[in-house]
Amino acid sequence: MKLTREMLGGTPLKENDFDQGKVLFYDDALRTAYNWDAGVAMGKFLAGLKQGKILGVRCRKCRRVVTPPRMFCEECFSPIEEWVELKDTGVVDSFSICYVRWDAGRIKKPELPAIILFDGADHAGILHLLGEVDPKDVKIGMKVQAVWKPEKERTGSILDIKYFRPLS
Amino acid sequence: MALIEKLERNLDLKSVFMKIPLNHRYTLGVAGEKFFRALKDEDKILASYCPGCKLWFLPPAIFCERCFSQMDKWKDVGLSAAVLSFTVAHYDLEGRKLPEPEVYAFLGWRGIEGGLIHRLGEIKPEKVSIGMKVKAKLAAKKQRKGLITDIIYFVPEK
Amino acid sequence: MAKSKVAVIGYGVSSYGSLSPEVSYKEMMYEACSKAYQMAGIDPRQDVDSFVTASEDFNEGTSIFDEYIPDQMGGMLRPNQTIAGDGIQAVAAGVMQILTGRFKIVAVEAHSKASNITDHIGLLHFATDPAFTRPLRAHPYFLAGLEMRCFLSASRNTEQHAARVAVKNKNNAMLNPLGVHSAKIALEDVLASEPTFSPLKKLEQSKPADGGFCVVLANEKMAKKLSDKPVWITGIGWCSDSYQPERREMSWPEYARLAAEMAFRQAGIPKQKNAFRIAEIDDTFSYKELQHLEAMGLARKGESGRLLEQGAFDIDGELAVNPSGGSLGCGHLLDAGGLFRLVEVLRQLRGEAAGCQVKDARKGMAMSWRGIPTATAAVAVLEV
Amino acid sequence: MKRVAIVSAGITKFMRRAQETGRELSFHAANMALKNAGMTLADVQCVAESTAPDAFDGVHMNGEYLSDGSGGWRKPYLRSYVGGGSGVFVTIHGWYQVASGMFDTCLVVASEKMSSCHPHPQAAFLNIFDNFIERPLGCNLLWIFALEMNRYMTVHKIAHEQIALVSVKNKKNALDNPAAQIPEKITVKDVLNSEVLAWPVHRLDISPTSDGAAALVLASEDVAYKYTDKPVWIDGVGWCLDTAYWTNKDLYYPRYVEKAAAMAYKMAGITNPRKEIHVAEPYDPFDYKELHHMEGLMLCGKGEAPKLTEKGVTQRDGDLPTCPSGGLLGVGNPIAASGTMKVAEIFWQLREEAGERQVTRKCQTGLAQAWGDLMQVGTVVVLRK
Repeated sequence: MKLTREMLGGTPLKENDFDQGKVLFYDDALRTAYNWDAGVAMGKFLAGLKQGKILGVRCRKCRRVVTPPRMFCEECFSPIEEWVELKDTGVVDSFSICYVRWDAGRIKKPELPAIILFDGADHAGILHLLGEVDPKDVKIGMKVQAVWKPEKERTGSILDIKYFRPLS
Repeated sequence: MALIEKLERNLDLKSVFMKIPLNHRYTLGVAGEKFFRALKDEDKILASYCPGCKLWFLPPAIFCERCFSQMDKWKDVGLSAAVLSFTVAHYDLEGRKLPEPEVYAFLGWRGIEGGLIHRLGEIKPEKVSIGMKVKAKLAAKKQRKGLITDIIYFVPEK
Repeated sequence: MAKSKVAVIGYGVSSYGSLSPEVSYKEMMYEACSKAYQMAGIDPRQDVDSFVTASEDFNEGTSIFDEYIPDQMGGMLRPNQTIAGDGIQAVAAGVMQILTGRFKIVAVEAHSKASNITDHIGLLHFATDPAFTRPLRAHPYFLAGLEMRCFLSASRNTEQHAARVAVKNKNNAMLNPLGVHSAKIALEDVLASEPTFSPLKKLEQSKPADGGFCVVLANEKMAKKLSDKPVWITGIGWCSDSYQPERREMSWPEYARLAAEMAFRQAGIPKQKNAFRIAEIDDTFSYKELQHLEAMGLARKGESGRLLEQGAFDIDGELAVNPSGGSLGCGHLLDAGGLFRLVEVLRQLRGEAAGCQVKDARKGMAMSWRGIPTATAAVAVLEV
Repeated sequence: MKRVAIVSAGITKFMRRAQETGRELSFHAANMALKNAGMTLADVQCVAESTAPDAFDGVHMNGEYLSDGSGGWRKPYLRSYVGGGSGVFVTIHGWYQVASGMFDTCLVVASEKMSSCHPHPQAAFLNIFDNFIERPLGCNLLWIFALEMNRYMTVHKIAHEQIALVSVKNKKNALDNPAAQIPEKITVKDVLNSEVLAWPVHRLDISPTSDGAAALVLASEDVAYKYTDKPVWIDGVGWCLDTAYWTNKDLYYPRYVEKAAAMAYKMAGITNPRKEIHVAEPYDPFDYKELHHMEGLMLCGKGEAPKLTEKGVTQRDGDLPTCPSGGLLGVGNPIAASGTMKVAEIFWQLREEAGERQVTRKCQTGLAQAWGDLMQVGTVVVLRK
């Protein structure tokens, strides 16, 4: 059997078919929101951020320090209870210069998402944004440090860190 | 319980609230387009015919779910139907108690598989019964949007 | 089933309650899984060949939720999959994997963090058809009200019979540690409770609960090697009827009949009467238990209510139906409901059901329904 | 274990916006597959379905909604799901349903109606990120690809020009695919000059968002020849899910694809994939991903995929043709359906039914692979005629 266009189902539409009344449609939005339980590990991590601390955990069996914290080791499945305070410095493992918002809208001033591997952790880090840096100066391997919101504005959120800036 | 560390004070409980910022626009499909156009423009309720099962179906579709025959024969079944089941709803979609309960019914047409589900109007809940004859009351033509709500509700047939 | 057999060799239940703020979903999963592995005497990093989770994105509030399952199950860099279905359907996936002969041990997990969903009703509404149902903007339970009246009027069962289901299950749950919605109530209490979607009443609707469940499946050889109390899955079936409620036979849950027929055929059960001592079956709404009993042939058409009244389905009756208290007594666990029921049957067959223990239970069945607006059920037959 | 064959395949057009509902799209693909096998719905014993996030279609429990169009009416119908890897995984899912001996035939259906997420399906991807510490940043799906691509390019010192060749090849291959959404004759320069979305990712590095469906019919060795005299056997399956802590690992290499491939190769008795795989459909939602996945699939060494591409080895007339269908870059990317489309393409290639798309070399064994999640999922099937 050879595929031909005539065999194929599907009726392509154009976006303006809606506006021109050529196609009927129904608009709706998901109404529910979520209020997620942070539990032990994430609860403590977020509380740490409020205090300006980056917390990690250590698996005794694997001798690995990681963050974001978890109460179990994904390598050896042991429960974890040892907490480690990490420095708020690290290196850029990778980055992008992004001109598109999450909803596909365009932005003039690019965002600089990056993976930051924390000093003192074993190849473990988080996703965040870079700031106070010209996009063309960003390099993989660059040393960076967290820039925190003022203490009284912190809420126990990842946004308590404004961004990471180059460590000069 | 299997975790080596757990919270010890409810002061340490934390939860994170978030909305899912999504909007959706649903086409009504090829069958839906035909059905709702006919309702909107011609006051018709269309059923589709399966040549494999030799049955008429509501809601209509372009295929028969039972045998996968393509359905391309349509007919108007008319605005009059019978109540096959009904319920008296005391709550609305927001979970609020309705000031006046609403009646929803499963409506059938003679000789048609399936039916439609809609609201009943202009009748007290205690007067509704299974088997009762009802008729679709349509919105004014220029207010219709090509949705199931172009039928305002079904009312008892005189 | 086929020549080779599959057994459950361990189960685990996490923190459980109407709320569960003390643990995240990951910690809940870890609790359930690590306990199940402990009972099975295995190390997931070495011994489990494949991992299956039952989950739905919008129950979690996360798209592509399967991203977040491997770590806390011990499944990192291993075969993992989700089933967007009920827990018993996920068990079916695990059973089939083992029957291919390429997997010896499979872990199956499902959990509910229902308390984290701020608007269940809005979410169920979002599961209904965008063309024919949603624009009516009705509370989705109206579909249960329509179905209940259809069922009662087509059978000899009455509103009292349906109410008795709630009485039995809420009272049964009083003796179950998971009985978070248990209550010592009488028939009058249920009948007098507020009408919601008449003939449905408030106390006939199950309420949500949080909890995580894990079961460990093994092939025959491993089961005999690892467990001194293996429980054999001798039949498993599942089925979906039309998505469109208008096109279903509203008085009769054909999906339950077909799912049960498939499972019973595999288990070699020609006649359902007296085949089981215990059945944990869907009771999301009171009438559903009666409807499901009849569809699966555990009661004759139209007779489930009368049998219930006579005590046939009590813990010491001919067939104990939901001795755990079911969803009405222990809460509705979204798609973890099937694993909850399966675990309750396991407890019975292993003699670990404490206050709810049914005497001489050697064969049981678990059955789940995916709830409004679906017509999907799964059935498992379990034997020791 | 029963040996399992693919006996037919079906597909719809892939398009940015379909009038059809997801159920109607599923029907078209499933119906085509059944017709091609000379089967009716009554011959189908069970249905394996897949569709990726419900956030696109905008229906909670979307599998239930799609059941009738997938032929699931009153049948054992089951939806499996591993994110972007779903389209290949659902084939594996169908495989184990039949290989278990429980069923002789299985209809496999995958569909996606991304356009229901309005105005742009991209918005749905925010919700794939960690709810506690990533989503508040306003994450964009492009980020994770850009981070991975940057890492891959940096570690192996790969130039964008080398990567862009994949986009050029696949969009060109798609010119011969009647289902294709964006077939195009473009140059490396076009890719490099296209809008920078998330450096290093440019617009022409990326597959589009799409609506579409694809389907397969699987049959056990006992009945396969009833439906075709040219069955294509599923001789190897593998799948693997890596940690969700994606910021804790090095993105330059997809170790999860390697694990999945190793599992599939072991089952198929393949020891030298570069020699024993004759045609491949590695997953290509982005052009660099095809290269990344070829390396994970061990079709070449780490960092060597760009060189094979430059030499023309992966062209249709090359020694190891990749994405002869046109891939996601050319045919489109209705997520779950695109993976199943890849399996269907290998099925047609092995049966020598691919018409203008038929690769030059003789093919006995082919492979389809998909990727998914936060750089986590590898799903692989090895097919033989």
